[in-house]
Amino acid sequence: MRQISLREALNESLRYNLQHDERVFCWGEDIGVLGGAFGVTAGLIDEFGPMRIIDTPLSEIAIVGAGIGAALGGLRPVVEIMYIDFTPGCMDMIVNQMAKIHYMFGGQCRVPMVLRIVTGAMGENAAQHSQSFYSFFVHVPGLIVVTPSTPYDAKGLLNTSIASDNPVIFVEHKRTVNIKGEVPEDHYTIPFGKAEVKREGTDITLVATQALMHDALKVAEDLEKEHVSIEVIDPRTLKPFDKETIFQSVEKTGRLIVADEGWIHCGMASEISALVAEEMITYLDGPIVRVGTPDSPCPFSPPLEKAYIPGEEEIREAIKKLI
Amino acid sequence: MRQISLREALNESLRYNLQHDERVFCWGEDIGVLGGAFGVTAGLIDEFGPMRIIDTPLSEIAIVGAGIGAALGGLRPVVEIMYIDFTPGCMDMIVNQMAKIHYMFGGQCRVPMVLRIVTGAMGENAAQHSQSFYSFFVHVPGLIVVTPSTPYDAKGLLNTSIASDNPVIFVEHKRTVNIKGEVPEDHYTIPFGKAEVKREGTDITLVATQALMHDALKVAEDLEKEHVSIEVIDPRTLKPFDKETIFQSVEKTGRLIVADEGWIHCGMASEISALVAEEMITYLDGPIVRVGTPDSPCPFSPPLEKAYIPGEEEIREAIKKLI
Amino acid sequence: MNNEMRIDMLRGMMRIRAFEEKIQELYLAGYIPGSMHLSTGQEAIPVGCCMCLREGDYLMSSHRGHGHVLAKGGEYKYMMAELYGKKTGYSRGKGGSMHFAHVAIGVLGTNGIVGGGIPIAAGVGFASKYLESDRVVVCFFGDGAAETGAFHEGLNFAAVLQVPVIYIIENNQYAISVPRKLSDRLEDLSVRAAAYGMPGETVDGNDVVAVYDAAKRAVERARAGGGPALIECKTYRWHGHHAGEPRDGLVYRKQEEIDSWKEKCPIRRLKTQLLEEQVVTEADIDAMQRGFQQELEEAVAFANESPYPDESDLLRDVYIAEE
Amino acid sequence: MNNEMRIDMLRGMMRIRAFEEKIQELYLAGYIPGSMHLSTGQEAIPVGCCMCLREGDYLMSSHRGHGHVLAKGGEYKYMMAELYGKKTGYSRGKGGSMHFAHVAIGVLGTNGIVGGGIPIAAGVGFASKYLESDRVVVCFFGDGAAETGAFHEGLNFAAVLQVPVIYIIENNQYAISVPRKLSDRLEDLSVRAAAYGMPGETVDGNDVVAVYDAAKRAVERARAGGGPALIECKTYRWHGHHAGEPRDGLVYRKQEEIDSWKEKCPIRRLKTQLLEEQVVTEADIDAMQRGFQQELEEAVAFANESPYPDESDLLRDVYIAEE
Ligand SMILES: Cc1ncc(C[n+]2csc(CCOP(=O)(O)OP(=O)(O)O)c2C)c(N)n1
Ligand SMILES: Cc1ncc(C[n+]2csc(CCOP(=O)(O)OP(=O)(O)O)c2C)c(N)n1
Ligand SMILES: [Mg+2]
Ligand SMILES: [Mg+2]
Repeated sequence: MRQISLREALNESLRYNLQHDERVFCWGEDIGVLGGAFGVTAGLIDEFGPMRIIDTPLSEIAIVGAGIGAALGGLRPVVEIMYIDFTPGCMDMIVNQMAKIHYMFGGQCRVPMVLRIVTGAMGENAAQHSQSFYSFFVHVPGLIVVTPSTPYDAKGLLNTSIASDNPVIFVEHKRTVNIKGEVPEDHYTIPFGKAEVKREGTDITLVATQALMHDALKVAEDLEKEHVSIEVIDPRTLKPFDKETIFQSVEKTGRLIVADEGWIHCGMASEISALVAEEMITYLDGPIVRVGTPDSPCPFSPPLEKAYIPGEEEIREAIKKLI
Repeated sequence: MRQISLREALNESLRYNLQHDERVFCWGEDIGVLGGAFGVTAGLIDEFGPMRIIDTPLSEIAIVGAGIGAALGGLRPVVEIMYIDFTPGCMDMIVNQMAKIHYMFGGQCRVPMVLRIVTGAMGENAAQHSQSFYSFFVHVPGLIVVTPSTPYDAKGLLNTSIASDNPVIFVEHKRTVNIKGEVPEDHYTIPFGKAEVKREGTDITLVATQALMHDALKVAEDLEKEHVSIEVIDPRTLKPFDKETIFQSVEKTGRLIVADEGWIHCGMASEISALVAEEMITYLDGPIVRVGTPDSPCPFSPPLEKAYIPGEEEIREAIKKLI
Repeated sequence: MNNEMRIDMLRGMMRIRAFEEKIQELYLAGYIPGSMHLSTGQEAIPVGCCMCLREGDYLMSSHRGHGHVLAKGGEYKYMMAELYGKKTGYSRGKGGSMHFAHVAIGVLGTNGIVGGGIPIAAGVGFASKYLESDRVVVCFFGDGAAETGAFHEGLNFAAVLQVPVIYIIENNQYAISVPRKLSDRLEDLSVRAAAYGMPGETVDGNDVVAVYDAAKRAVERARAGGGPALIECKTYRWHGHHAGEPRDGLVYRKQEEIDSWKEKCPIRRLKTQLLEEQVVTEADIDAMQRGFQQELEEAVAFANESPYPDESDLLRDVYIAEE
Repeated sequence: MNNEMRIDMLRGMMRIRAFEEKIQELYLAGYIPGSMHLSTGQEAIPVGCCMCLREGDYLMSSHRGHGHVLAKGGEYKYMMAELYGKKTGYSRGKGGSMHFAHVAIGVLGTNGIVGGGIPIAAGVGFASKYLESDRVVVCFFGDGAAETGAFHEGLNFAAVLQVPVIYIIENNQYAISVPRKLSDRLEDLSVRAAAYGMPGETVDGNDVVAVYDAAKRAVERARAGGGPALIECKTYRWHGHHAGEPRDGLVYRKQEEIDSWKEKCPIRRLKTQLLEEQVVTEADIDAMQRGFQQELEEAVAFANESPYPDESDLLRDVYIAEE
């Protein structure tokens, strides 16, 4: 099958949905002529024009807020906030409006909006352009949180997100946008709340998200040679969360590592650990080890950034603790 | 000893610090003549005047942002954001500036600022005035997060917070402000990162914060009669976090319940659970049970709000799962 | 202005006043839970504005929103049921006063976050423009809201998009206890319109005809594609910030000030005129008033008899089921 | 304006230009990590403004901040070391271009969040007023920043507090790729000053003397207790948004537009004048230029020879040790 990058897979999904549903439009900073800071919307303004692919003022509150309004008014906005780091600037709109409108008005209104954000540390962008605090969106009820790691998942999940009547936070990881993989040309969707076993194994369950999922696969392959069999599971959506798939794996392996690029404390790795400690503790043969980002802002200096970003090395160390 | 309410204890601490350090000042919405939405700053404007007790415009970004600036300029601001629910409106200032300035400028600047916020659900205030998502402040490196439950702790910890050179999020729980307790008239401080065993016990470790700490004590007393011995621990500060005190208790009891009013997923209860699952799993004789708020926005209707707010009943159910 | 319209205006204002007075009574007597913000004294603004609207038009409201909902066509009984937290309320008891919505008549919600509706309204207007409908949006908020970042970004984006939104500042001189002079340095808040390149105007908000005239110009321009506008209506709230506020607003306001504004009562003003011009008789007015009282009693009965939501409703409408 | 000052202005601008050109070269050659935003073409603004300042005065900067730091007295070598991510840099390598700070000379930081410095500056000004010092604050930001909520709240609060802050908009016609006409509907952004009741003025930002004159008026007024001001300086950036941007800004700008602004080069303009008036000779200018080149080479050598931070620095300066 044809191989395309995650970026191209997203672009394909946007194009499809813009073509097939007049109510779909996109706005955000620099998504038009520039095609977005990470190129995901490249070319769309040429095909769909400036009424549907809209460059906005530098106003994140308005970008998200008016996105919500457009959804209430019957459209299906796909809104881009360039970096997750800028979502604190519009957090009220996300947490107090987007997430709650459906509930607090007793189900009367729907907010069928997708908020696309880029997460992750890469390329020495320092403290304000390297964060991954999407666990906050998992914490707050009312939002769907999607974290694809492969081009295939990205396309299918973005299609599902745009079709959904719920507000969706769609998280794209910087270190994955250029990753290539097989992606059907046809339209398809992937349901929310279905994890995928990306690699089967019997000794250790390794739950990993986005960029760390790829690191996990590499480590698992290497350790195969050392006769350690690692099962790698990608949750794909953090909310809803498919705990069953993980529980089944833990039942088999008895050992769990969770790797997520968020900061450790109160992050997604902690949540998954707590879920298992609450419901599956009797199956565990060892501690639950979390892999994540150290408790500091992201430093600029290249060697520090390297030490900061979790990856293969950190996963290997976690495995050592279990075998 | 004299008994005063948590509100009065905070007021006393503010008064002391305003008296003893010229650099201390307070600002926020309605903290002057009105004395704050929960009365904590009552009377201060009469004693210290409108240059030090400042009513601000309805501008949370500016309130926090200019607070940071004042701290950089050599003052020691004690800033009030009326409800935690309004912090998403100024989250950029908290997450991207207040928390990071010291680090990202290589230690050159300090932000000795206290941000006081009110948390918790009470009194049918519905979805936008009932939240407790302070776990996000624990997630983000650079902030101290303080959650007192008693008048004694509140006064001592606020004194420590104002004296600290770190940025502090000081969380006051609605359902505790009127609780009375013994408080010395003299000045004293309580170090960050020291949990307190509020009640000793041998069967179950029950870690509980703020309002739930009081519920926990009640349940523990009741169950004493049924010969279940519960150790109640109040972390008092969520960051830095005193895991040792909890580990020691778990070593003794082998059973752990964590009760925190945040939403469950990626909340503080999950974090504490994960800490123990990572470092103390061999001591556990049962699952780690989390008590928190259901995964929904806070409903308005009284019976629904009652079902929503975690309390004695939820703690009792958690205990049932362990014995 | 024909007489029929002026009678409608009087009726509309009396209808709001009757509601606010009744629910205040019920609130103080303990029948209504939560907290609510009365618009007594400000009735000319919603009535003057909504009389310019057509059926399909939209309305976004603030925390002080009963008058807006009523003027757009909200019915006493469903509002009362909502205030009682009953399942038959507009928001099924989930919302209460701060989260009224009645989508069927275009009311897209009151809002507990000050300024929260402003950017959302821009997006609703965008949907209207995008769908080539001629529905306009009226967005109400207080003077305090004009100090928020959401105001700035929302109005600017509305101007850039040239969407049909009429922004109405209900300047009642205070944000809770904070008087205008501590909130900004402006005489007329409508000067801010120039900061967005949109028309702005300040009117006597206690003169329903003046409000109507200004709103009509703005609505007609917006409907014809002329873009957004900002109208400041100067007014005053008679009561405390919220029902049951200690001393009903006297902590931070002088009795003389309140009295002088009561002199400018928008209802008395129009009533006196219509009586003097013999357009209505005292008897007509009494009949209206009796009608409202009757309707209110029915509403109270309806609210009383209505069931509370079931406990199972707690987790309903957090998410919409995916197909 | 005496000649000495004009020579200083020329020197100041040339010093910035030399730096920007050198680091661009180094960046493109791969010696400088991360991303950085060049201010080539905009040199008149920092120089004109900072020449009005005294030693103790403060400066807040934006993401495009090299010129600001240099004009306030920043030294090539420590800036270069920071850009290289070295421990000897101003922010010890933790910050990079977006997080330069040099507190000793009043530079309180560049900022990766657009608009982030604006409310902070208000607070720094408040500290100055509170401490009865006469230190003023100059706060630089781009036209895009003027569309943020932080701008609105920050300027309004500064006006209410009447603090000594001079807000400088560097209007270079674009926010990344988004042209002014998609960002707001204004000709002159300084009209927004009226929305806060502060003086506002628009000047030719490529005329260093005009910038100086406007800034001087504002600084003197502020120092005398006259409160904040807003100055818009119209200018243009010669290069792409960030160093290494594909096609260096040509994706969204026409070559003719760039060329026409290069014609208005602020350096050439003053240089031509000074040469014509025989205030300086070509030889003087060459000597200056050589001096900068020499200094830059030393700076590069310093940066090259400086050590990277140790890995143990990663977790340093996240928190200040409590006493
Ligand atoms: C963002 C936010 N900040 C603070 C509050 C608390 N609060 C509720 S109403 C109010 C005052 C609002 O003033 P204004 O906008 O003038 O409306 P009014 O109450 O006078 O009608 C405040 C501060 C809030 N609900 N939302
Ligand atoms: C709050 C925020 N939103 C978006 C960005 C991404 N971004 C960085 S610079 C920039 C454009 C800034 O434009 P302007 O303020 O005019 O400054 P200029 O780059 O033109 O000097 C954008 C959108 C950011 N850093 N911060
Ligand atoms: Mg008001
Ligand atoms: Mg610009």
